[in-house]
Amino acid sequence: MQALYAQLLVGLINGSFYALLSLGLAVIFGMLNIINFAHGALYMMGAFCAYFLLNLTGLGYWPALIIAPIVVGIFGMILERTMLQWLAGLDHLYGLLLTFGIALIVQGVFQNYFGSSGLPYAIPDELKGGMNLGFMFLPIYRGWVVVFSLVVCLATWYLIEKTRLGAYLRAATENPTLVRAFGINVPRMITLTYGLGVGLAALAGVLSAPINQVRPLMGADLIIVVFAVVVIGGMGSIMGSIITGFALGVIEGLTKYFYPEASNTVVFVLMVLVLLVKPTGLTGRAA
Amino acid sequence: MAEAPAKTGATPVLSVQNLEAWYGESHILHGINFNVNAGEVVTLLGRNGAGKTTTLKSVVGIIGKRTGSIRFDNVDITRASSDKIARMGVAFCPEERGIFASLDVRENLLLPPIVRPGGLSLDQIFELFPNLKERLNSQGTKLSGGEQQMLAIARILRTGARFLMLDEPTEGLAPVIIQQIGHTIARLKSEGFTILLVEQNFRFASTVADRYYIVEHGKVIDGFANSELQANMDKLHTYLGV
Amino acid sequence: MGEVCLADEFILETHGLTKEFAGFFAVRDVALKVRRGSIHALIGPNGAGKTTCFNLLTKFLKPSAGQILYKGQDITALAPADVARLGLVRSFQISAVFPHLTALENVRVALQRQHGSSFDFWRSKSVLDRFNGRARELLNDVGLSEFADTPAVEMPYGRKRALEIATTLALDPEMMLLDEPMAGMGHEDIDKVAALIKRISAKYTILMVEHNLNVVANLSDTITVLTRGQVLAEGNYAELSKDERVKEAYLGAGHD
Amino acid sequence: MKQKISALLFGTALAFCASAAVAQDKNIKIGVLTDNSGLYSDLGGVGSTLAAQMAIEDSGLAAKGWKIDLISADHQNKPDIATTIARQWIDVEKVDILMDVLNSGVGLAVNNVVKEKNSIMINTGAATSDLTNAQCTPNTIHWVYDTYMLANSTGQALVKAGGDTWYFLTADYAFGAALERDTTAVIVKSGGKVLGSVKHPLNSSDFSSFLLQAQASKAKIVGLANAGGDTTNSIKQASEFGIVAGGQKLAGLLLFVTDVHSLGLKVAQGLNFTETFYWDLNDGTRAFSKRFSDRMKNKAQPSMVQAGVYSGLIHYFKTLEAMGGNVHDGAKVVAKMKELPTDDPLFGKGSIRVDGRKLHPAYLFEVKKPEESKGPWDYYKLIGTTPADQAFRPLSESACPLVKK
Amino acid sequence: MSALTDDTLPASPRAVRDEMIVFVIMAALLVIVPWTGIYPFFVMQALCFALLACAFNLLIGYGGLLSFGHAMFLGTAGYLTAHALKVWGLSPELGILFGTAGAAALGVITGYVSIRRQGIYFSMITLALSQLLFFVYLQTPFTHGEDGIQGIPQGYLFGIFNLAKPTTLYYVVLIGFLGGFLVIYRTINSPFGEVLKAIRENEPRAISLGYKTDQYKLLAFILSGTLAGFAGSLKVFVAQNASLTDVHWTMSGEVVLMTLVGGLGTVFGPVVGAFVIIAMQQYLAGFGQWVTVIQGVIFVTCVLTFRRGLIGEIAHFFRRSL
Repeated sequence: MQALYAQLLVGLINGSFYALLSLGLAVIFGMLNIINFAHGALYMMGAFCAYFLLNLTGLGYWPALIIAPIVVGIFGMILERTMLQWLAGLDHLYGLLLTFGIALIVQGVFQNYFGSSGLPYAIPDELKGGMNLGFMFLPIYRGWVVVFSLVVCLATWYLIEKTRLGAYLRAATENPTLVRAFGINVPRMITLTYGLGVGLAALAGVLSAPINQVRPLMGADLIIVVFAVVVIGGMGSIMGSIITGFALGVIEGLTKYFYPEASNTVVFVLMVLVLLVKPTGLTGRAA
Repeated sequence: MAEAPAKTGATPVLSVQNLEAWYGESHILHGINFNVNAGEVVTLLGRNGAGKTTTLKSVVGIIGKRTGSIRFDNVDITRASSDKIARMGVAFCPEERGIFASLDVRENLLLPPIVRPGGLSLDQIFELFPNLKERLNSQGTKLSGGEQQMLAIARILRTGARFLMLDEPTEGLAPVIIQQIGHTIARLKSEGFTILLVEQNFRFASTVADRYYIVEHGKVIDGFANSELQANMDKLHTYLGV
Repeated sequence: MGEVCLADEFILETHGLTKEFAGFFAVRDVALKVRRGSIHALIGPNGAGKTTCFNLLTKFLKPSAGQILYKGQDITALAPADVARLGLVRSFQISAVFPHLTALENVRVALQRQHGSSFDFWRSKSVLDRFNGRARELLNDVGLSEFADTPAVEMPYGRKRALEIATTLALDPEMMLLDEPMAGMGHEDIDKVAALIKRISAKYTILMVEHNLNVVANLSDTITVLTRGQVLAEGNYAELSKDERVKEAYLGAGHD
Repeated sequence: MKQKISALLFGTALAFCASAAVAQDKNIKIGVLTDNSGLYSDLGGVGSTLAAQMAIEDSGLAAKGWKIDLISADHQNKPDIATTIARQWIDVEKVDILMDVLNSGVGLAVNNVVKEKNSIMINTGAATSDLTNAQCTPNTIHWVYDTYMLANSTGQALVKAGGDTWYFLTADYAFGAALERDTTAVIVKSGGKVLGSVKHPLNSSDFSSFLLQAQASKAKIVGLANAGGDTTNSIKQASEFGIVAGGQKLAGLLLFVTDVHSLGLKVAQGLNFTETFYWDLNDGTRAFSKRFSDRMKNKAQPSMVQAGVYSGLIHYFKTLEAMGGNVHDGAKVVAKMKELPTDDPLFGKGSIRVDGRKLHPAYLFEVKKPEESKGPWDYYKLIGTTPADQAFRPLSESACPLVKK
Repeated sequence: MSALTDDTLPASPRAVRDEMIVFVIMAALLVIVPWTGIYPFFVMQALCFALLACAFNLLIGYGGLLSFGHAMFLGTAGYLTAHALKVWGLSPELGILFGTAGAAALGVITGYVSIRRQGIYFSMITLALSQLLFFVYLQTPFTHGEDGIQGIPQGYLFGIFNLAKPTTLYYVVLIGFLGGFLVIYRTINSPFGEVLKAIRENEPRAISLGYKTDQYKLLAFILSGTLAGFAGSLKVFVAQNASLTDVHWTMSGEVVLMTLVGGLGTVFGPVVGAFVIIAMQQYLAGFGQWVTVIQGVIFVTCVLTFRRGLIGEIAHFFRRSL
């Protein structure tokens, strides 16, 4: 039973990454109607950004948490301005293909310059060590990741659901033309939204840098799992994607305990089951 | 083509000349000409699909391809982006009302940004539409059709724009609500707003309008003042097919 | 038995048909009875729920409540394709053609469904040539003979509507639902299509939504007036044109 | 792909002299088939090509009238691409010998092509011990290491050093299972005990739950029967969970110096694993590695895969020289290579067994603590050596058809 | 959904004639390959991928469905054929039949699941399904994990043709490719293909005509999967191995790339695209590290400026259907 609790908690950590990534995907999808295949690559860039900040400028983990998402966010906005915006009005699938190409380029370039085995990034001193919770040994850093990403997710939710800016965003998701006709610069909002979604991915990258090797391909396989998460949750609601992300992390964690052989596939199997029962996903609007 | 007499001495707030517009591949407007003077209520009448809504959408810049000339406050806005047009003081209330389902009433109301000083305060708006105050926290689309229409009008009054374009504000509404909207428009007119109205319901239009233009097949084919309405009744029946 | 008689007389009936969109009743408690062999028009001001009603009848929307009977059979739960297979075929408000197929191919797609072989991926499509004769006949009927080999996307708007009707006729339906068949047409086209509808009504039951009251007046046997999602009145044109409530709904709050 | 290094110097003059004797072909074409872009590009990649080039230069054959061409290509870790390239090289480019060919799947696939075409492969990168076991051929030599050797050396040496209870973190596929199976056999034979194991899926990003189970087992050694990113991530996360700090030892069953480099000493310290080459082993390795890293773009030290390319080619050249020319007959050359003893500064004296297994000692290393390291790439201390004759799978257990029992 | 292939022309008799001429030229060029000095194994590999891309194109170009998981058919059929040949010792023709049938069965199952959503969701679902299968194959013993199934005997087709001889193998693969290509071409120009086009053009209208569109899409998916599997079975004889790379999602991405480069929804585009991409992989392998980057750049360029693809642009220029 103790081990079970431990797995539950551990599952939440993966869930944090799923939630941050699927949240970013949902935000982008809402405004741009694009499934951002480059999300995994941008997540990787976030981690690399943290590495560079440390090794080139000496800025450690804490500044990286702020700077990396901004830097990668700006990179994302440049992508949106130079490429994605030209796809407006075309079939959504072109967005998928374009971002897939971008992902290949970004990952390839990083692989050329930094090899494939990756770079080290240490856990910040403040978060080293662990706590004995009685039923498990919890590395402090992991606890921090869960709490922090939950805070970020909720903050994003608050930003979108409860603020004026969020109201613009939701309105523009429903009817961009009309919102623009009210005097709001929707194209700029779209750019910013892409930056925000990408920034969330980069943030997840920074969070994962101390746990995982900083590798060019660190996001490549992860993104497919996140896609499955998105299919399961549907992309109708912000809260939906957060909850689904965490929930699937926990389910995966439990699978690792009860039947580890299937832990790689459990998310995909769940996806199939959800599709059979409720094709639009758990919280999804009709496509 | 009979040009409707404009009030002497008035400067046109909006002047549309030879406007053509395309919706995707289909050519909808084939040369629209009309003026709206400051303080007037002008109504575009016409059958379904005649091009009235497209005209409004062209003015506010949300129709893909448009040629000709649209001048607002003596500035050419033919090719301006819709957010710039809106910021110059053109407020648009679409036919389908455009109430956002994911926003509550308050958010819907506060959505359009203030473009210039002089808009109605929230208190003034609640005085015009008392219903809205009670329903501030409901989801926008949970309102009744009439309330939605009021909300759609109310939110563009806040922005400070003095030129309003209302696309069939009475559509699908109960007579008592239509009356209320009529009163609102009259009140706005008395406060100096300039209003361009699209209507099929010309009985309603006749209660508020100063002048009319008839749109058919993407062209303005006729125009007359409210005083000439009775004289033009027969023509009107032919044009509108009623 | 009464029920059977009813089914004989009325090809389509609804009871308490209701559609709610997030608290808003687009269609509310509508009871409709369409007599076999008649032209039945559904009119009402914009936003009265005509198109929603239409989509409910053809199953493109799921009713929130109520029942739809077609030839006495409850079709409330059927899929749209199944409804079409029962002989209840619709048109769309905006012209619905297959843009990159020629007019002939458009009609053939409909003919093909009826005569099977639609899953045959191993046969040449030249087997479809046997439908060409019938397809040309249908195109001829709606005055589109010279457009047979034109891709639908290149045809004028009014002709697309005619093509849509020809495609619908190809299914040889018992009942046709026409959604604003005259929308966006010029006078000449309107007359042509009106004549066409009149002509085909000899064979089919037609339920149409239409704005153009002249057309409605000339064509319809029965008219149902909808406002705000509910039935306001029903009758023939002469009766309705005297009805004050109808006038008011149409012409607004003002007085003459 | 055609990075040609034509080393023809005094060629014509010497060839003219030699032609008086038996007209012998003195052309050699070498193909380095490696992973230039993927997961293993740090291990092999451009470094393997460089090592081959250095071997050509060091052989001094050019001065003796030989003409040696070198080409290389990226197999992208795809067996089908690799076999097409290999076929084309052998058929069209007339390549005599294929070097590196890392990645087990690719190695095995090319193994078949080489046999079919009677060419030669000196495999320095594939881990699978099948190359000299069930799938051995007269045309393939497996040079540097294999899974059996890694398991054997690491297991044996650690049990001897007191690490007698083990818990495995095993990648859940054939490769991981083989590593675990082989190591378990050695541990049990050496008197140790396996307390348990947990299978994790390939390419896991999160090992915490597996590490928790390993921690709970209280085993002295946590064996990592996985590879690549899985290994580095599990090491990194083990350090986070304080596994080494808590007194348990980590043993990597397939790990390379490049992995340690990318992990950093802070995380990798105390880790045990086996390699057959390390740049700082003796004067010979140091001299080679200095020259090598000077020519590498990122100043990296050679990995054992790259060192193997050099060593293997040196022996190949020696054999051809002994044969007096290139007979372009793979099986014949390989047979001769097996006859001759090997000797080079990188792997020392050794031999090639009848099954194609190159024999040399295996070294068990422990990764230094950051404070023990004297400079870049100073990572290992040697804690045990398994002699060449004990390091690899004995012929008595071999399933290779070339072995006559 | 039809925007991806919006400017296709209706198939006129002239178009059919054009296509037949190009087909004959293509077939003639391919037949003489063994005498040109072009390395036949390269062409064989390209042919297998060309067939795969054509199968993929059947789904996207004529069904409007972008599958991001077509590698699962290629890989599944490859594994099954390889296993049948090597372990069960089946003859080549039975091996191919077994592999292709396996892919067809997989198509039925995955199609049933994925057809429930459209557009990007469909793409994501197929991608996820293929990743699921990747993990399954990684763990199932018969695939030998990372090592793959190696040293597959090529055998004698129908007991007569020795597939170990490159020229014989080449013609067998060529016949397989041409056969598969014609099946696809026939499918496109069949009564079924007409309905498929109608659905792609205007699905609500097709429904209103009484077509149960999901059934048509499912059949298209199964056909596409089966032919992709056939390509995978043929490939086993060329590569003589079956490995995980064939089920990995990057392979699915490559198929999309091939089709995009050649022209989505064109008859010959996927073939050209496959040859371009395979040639690039083989002959630009010297760029080493840059292969993925180059692929990415091609993707981006195609989507931004070149959406019709090579053949699509040519066809558009000449106002022909190719």
